[in-house]
Amino acid sequence: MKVVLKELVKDFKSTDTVAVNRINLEIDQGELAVLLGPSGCGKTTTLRMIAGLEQPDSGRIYIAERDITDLAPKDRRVAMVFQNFSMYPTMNVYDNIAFPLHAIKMDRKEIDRTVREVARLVNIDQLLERGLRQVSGGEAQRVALARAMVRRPEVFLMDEPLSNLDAKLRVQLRTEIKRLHQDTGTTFIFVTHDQEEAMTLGDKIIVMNRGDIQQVGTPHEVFFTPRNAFVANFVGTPSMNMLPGSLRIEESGRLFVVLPGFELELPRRFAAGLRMMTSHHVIWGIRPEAIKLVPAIGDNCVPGLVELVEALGSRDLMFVRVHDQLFGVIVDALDSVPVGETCSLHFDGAHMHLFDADSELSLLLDEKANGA
Amino acid sequence: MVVPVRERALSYAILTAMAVLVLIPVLAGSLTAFKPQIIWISSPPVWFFEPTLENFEFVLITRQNWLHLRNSLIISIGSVVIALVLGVPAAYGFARFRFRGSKGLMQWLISLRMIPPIVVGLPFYAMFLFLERATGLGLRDTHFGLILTYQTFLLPLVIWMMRGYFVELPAAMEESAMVEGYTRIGALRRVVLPVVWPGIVATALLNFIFAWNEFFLALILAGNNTSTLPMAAGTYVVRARVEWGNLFAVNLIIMMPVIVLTIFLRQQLVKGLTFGILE
Amino acid sequence: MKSLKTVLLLLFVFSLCLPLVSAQDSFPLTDPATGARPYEGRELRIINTEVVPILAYEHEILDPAYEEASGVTLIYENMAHSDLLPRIQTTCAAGGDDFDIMFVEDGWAGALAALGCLEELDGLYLAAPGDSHPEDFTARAFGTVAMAKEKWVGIPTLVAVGMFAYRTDLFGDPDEQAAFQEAYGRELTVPQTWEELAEVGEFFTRPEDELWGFNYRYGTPNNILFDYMIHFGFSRGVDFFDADFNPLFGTEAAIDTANFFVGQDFLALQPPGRESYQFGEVLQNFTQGKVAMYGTESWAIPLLLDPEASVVAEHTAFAPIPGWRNPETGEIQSALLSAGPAYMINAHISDEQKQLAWDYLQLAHGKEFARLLADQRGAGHRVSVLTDPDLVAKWPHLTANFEAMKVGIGRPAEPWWPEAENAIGRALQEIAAGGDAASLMADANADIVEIVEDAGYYDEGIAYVSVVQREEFVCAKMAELGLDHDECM
Amino acid sequence: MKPDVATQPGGQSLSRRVYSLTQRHRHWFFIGPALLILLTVVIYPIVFSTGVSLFRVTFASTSRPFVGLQNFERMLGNDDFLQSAYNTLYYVVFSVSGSFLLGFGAALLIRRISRGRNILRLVLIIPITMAPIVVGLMWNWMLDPLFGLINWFLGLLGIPGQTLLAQASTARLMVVLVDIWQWYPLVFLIIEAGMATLPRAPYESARLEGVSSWMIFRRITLPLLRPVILVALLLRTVDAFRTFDIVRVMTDGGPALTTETLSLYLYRTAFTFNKLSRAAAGSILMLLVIGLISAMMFRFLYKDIEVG
Repeated sequence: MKVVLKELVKDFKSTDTVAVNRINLEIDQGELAVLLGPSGCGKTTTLRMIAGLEQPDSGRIYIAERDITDLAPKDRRVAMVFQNFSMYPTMNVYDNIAFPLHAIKMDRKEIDRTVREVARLVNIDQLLERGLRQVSGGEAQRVALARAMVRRPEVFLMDEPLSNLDAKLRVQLRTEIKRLHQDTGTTFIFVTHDQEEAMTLGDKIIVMNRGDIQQVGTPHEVFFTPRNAFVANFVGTPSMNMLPGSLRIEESGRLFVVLPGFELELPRRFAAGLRMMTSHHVIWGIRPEAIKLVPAIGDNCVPGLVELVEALGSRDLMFVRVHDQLFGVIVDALDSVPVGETCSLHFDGAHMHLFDADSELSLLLDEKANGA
Repeated sequence: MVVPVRERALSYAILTAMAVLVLIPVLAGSLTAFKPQIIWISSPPVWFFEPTLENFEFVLITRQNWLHLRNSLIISIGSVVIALVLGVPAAYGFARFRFRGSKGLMQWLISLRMIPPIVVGLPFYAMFLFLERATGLGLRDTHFGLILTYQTFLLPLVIWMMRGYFVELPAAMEESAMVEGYTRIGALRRVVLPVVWPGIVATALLNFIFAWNEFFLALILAGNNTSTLPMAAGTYVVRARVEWGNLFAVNLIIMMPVIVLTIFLRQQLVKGLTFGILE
Repeated sequence: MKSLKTVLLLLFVFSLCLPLVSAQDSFPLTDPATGARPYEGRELRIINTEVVPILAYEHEILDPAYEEASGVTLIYENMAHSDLLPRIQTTCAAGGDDFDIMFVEDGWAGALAALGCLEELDGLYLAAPGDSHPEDFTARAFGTVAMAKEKWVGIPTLVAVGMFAYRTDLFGDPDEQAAFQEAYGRELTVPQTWEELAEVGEFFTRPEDELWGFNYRYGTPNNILFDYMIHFGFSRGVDFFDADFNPLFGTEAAIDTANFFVGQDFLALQPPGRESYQFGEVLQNFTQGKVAMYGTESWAIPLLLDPEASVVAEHTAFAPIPGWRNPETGEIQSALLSAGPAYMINAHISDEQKQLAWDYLQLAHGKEFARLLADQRGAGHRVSVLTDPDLVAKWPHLTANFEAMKVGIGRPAEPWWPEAENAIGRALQEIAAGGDAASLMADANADIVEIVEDAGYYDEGIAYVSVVQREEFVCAKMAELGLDHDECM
Repeated sequence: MKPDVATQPGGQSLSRRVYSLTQRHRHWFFIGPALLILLTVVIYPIVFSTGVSLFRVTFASTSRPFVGLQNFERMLGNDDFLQSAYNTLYYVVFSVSGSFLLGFGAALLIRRISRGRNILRLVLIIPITMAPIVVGLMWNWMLDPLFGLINWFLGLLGIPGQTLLAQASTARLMVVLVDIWQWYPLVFLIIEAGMATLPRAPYESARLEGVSSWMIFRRITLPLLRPVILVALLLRTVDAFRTFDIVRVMTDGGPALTTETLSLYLYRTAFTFNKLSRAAAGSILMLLVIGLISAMMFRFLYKDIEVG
């Protein structure tokens, strides 16, 4: 079902929850939306307000055009999977899954049928008689998934359900959640601080910071066209190289960014954004993947000294010092330069990002987009 | 962990010595409860004799201390139940909701344990009397009156201990149940209570001990209908002598329920002390 | 706004204090109850303590008979003696009616009377004199135990005066007599002075045979130590206060007394552990035959004469407690503390209930039952009992008891007296621990001045009621009630 | 999406508004009843005592003039009050440290044995299950100079009868020892339970690295147990401050006030000396001191434990 948040506010006064500042958000029917942000950004608070576990100070929440702001959690037809809780310790797997069904006074036979069906769906039908101590962490989290599914909720809420699992299990369960989403066609809202998880799972990513929504978009949009410096910095591993600089515009109309120690020419597509600038101060950025090693010095090329190389498998992450600035550069492992040697870096204008130093907004987008 | 033999032997030796120091007075005293009056006191002590139950018969039947036993049971159990009924939800509230002044309130609560009982006794009596005259509500010399008074030291401890248990549990446990179709109360009843049950048992036991052994408030407030076992013990210290055999008989009656409960609930008690007070 | 809050808070505090200051209604007289079983079905609540076995007798014999005859149910709240006072005072201060009759020690009556919770008995007596006979007590004992200043508030349940007991088997043994003669150059007699007692005591002190010369009560609580020290003090002419209400505990006589009482010479006559002995232990030492002489209180005598309770019951005799030979007159001065509890009626109960309580008290501690109690158990505190030829023949100690009762001196019945007693007791304890008697007693004396001052006595001109004044009060009271008292002629 | 009528701010149904209100104040729903009872049973006596302490209320007089802070002044200038305050401090220091060392020691030792651990533990905690008044009487009986087991035993060793409770030099120590006897099990229980929750890893690695037992204790056990230790100390301190039953039964404050505690002195002031206001003022003073001490201990405690 479609989920709509209107002007939602949560103050942190006298509570231990993180504030949410007047956010507006629409999540379409059947979408898998990921709330992404560092801890303390308000994403969990937002999710908990949707679940009814936190009372918003103002604003409304709608699910399928129904105002649920003042409904008790049990009446919202949502399901939730928690980060640090999976199974009721006093019940076995079967009773755990049946638990939500008892709340709606379903008859025993129907419960049994539903429990077994759902258990099969998440591959725990062999474990029904086991207790908390006899199942692994991953299995316990599947129990939580099953329990969430069993009532066929209109919206699935997931609060970092995978963060307590080990890496391999995390990947495995991630896939299953994706599959589950596809099979059920239900709206999923998934909270995580792991941008890789967000990228792989989400149809739509909502990046949050300090209680505000920074950007809403597809994984692709969020990665390639970050709306502001925060999103640019937060999304992507290793994170974007970012430097403070100032602009120089030649009479010819050519655009340069003056960085500490060197200067780079900017592509013309930034010209449109310059009109809204109040000063010449900018933040310039480029992703490590967009920096190329080139054999000789040319346009937009600078020499640098390799200080550290981390192997990532097929590729290497090199840390290259250029005029006192350390750049992360991702190169094919075969092209890697040994530590202590110099190399020449090429910054591809097509992959450069530019942000206003004051507002931190991207200069790439036009005025209208930024003003939204 | 492997403990070197010498270290282990030393541990046994010291602990056994301590156990002996605990047991000697308790056992020797309890033995007196089974002695006929003529050898209640004797020097050197008499260790072998034909045990008799006449002291128990005297205190329970002749002196009607079974009534005190009954009062003690009603008051202790009643006040522990009330303390739990009021204190467990409060502990949950303190554990789950942070609100203005919650931290200060918690600190205030434990400081209540420090109030010397003499501060409480007389005002309570005056209050009960005033209530009775103003509204006809009689609390003087009633079990309920004492149960109410005992809340001064039971309720804070219940809240403090139980809060520790609730803090240990992830809030997501009951939140999950709430999302799954239960009210908060329903979630507490069906999910949280079964988990903290050992904690409740331990809290109840510890508070039972405190209520059972309470002396001063009972002294001021208990009357003929409500006087408790520790007060009955005092009546065997008469001016001419202490009636040791009777006194130790009452002592045994006082000790027995607590010892038996402790044996049965030892695990929970230990658990309760870790969780509850630790946090 | 803030001041309003303050006023409200103050009002709240005042309202909380209200139960403490509830006024007391006056009590109208009632007609004498004469009809058959007029109290049928009623309840009488008595707060009591099992201080001494004699009182237990009351429960065994009297109470069933009373319940049978009256149809009244007696409800006892039996507490440890040490627990009684806080319970009674709390109830009293708040004006509670938890019990009808209460067991009140002479030292407590002053405070309780000032609070207005002791019913004055004059009216009840005049309406139904019955069996109570207040003139049947010695004036001293009655003034100490049954009256609070000029008011008659209680009927004594027992009167405790200092007594002296000794072993006739030891004093009458020719071998002992000869040995004593040889050692001390005089005849072995029952000591009349404390100096003589010290000699005889030394003679009989034979730890290897588990025998000691004398035993006396000490105890750790301060007031108890004082209680006994004052016996020695009185005989040396120590009094509580002089005519101008100055305490007399820093005098030379008081210091001498203190030195003697807690001195090692005196302690050495007594079995080990003497510093902590209270009633129970000294009684037990004597009844187990461990001591030759014993200083006790009158109520304990029946226990000494009970063959089941004492191995020396057959060999126990009584004499006046030793005194001090006045160096000027050569006369032996002997005076003792007189104390004891009385049954008193709670002023906060209904008139009907007061009448019922009075009716019971007349029976419980009237002349008739006193006779019965004396006959069966040898306890006596009424003149008619103590002087009855038949009873005296059966219980020879009654005569000595009577003599002691006539000269017994009561403690000041003032609310601040326990604190004063505490101050002297503390000084005595410190002297026992090796402190200097002269300075410690002087300090205690100064403390008492402060305590009395603090109570507002000197400023407000309230005077200490002396023993003589008490007797005058008793006589005035008897006259008021239209009674003749032997000692008031 | 166009909001329907029901979602307009003014159009909320009553039940929804009630729900919203209860959600905002839900903590009172849980805490309220207990707080209400505590306010009546605790605040009332304290307010009452404060009220009484400002007047001259005695058991011996029906006139009750307002005297302001005079009672406090008198109490603070009273030697006996100061002496009993000193004694109380003595109790707190020695009883708390004694019961702590004994309880801590027993807890350390019992973790080193396996067989018989349960039965030993049960025996060791017996004292805490006894009523303090009973404990006091029992030890009076043990210490009796005539028939007490201790003197009998000393007699076997050729030592003459001792009156440990009646001599100023020993009485206080004896009472403290009995108090320790009764209360070390509390420390024992808390510490032992705390130790059961300690992580194993630091011990194992320390053992492997050959660190001495003493260093393990000092560098690992003590720091890890710090919160538990503080809780045990706090509880013991609070209880030691109001020691009453045991002392009253054993020595009643004597000899010469060497064993008198504040609680006992205030009790005596009220009920024996008939000075209600003075006692009330004393209790308020005592409450203030204890409050101050516990607040200090709390500060330590809160540093260690995140209180949610």
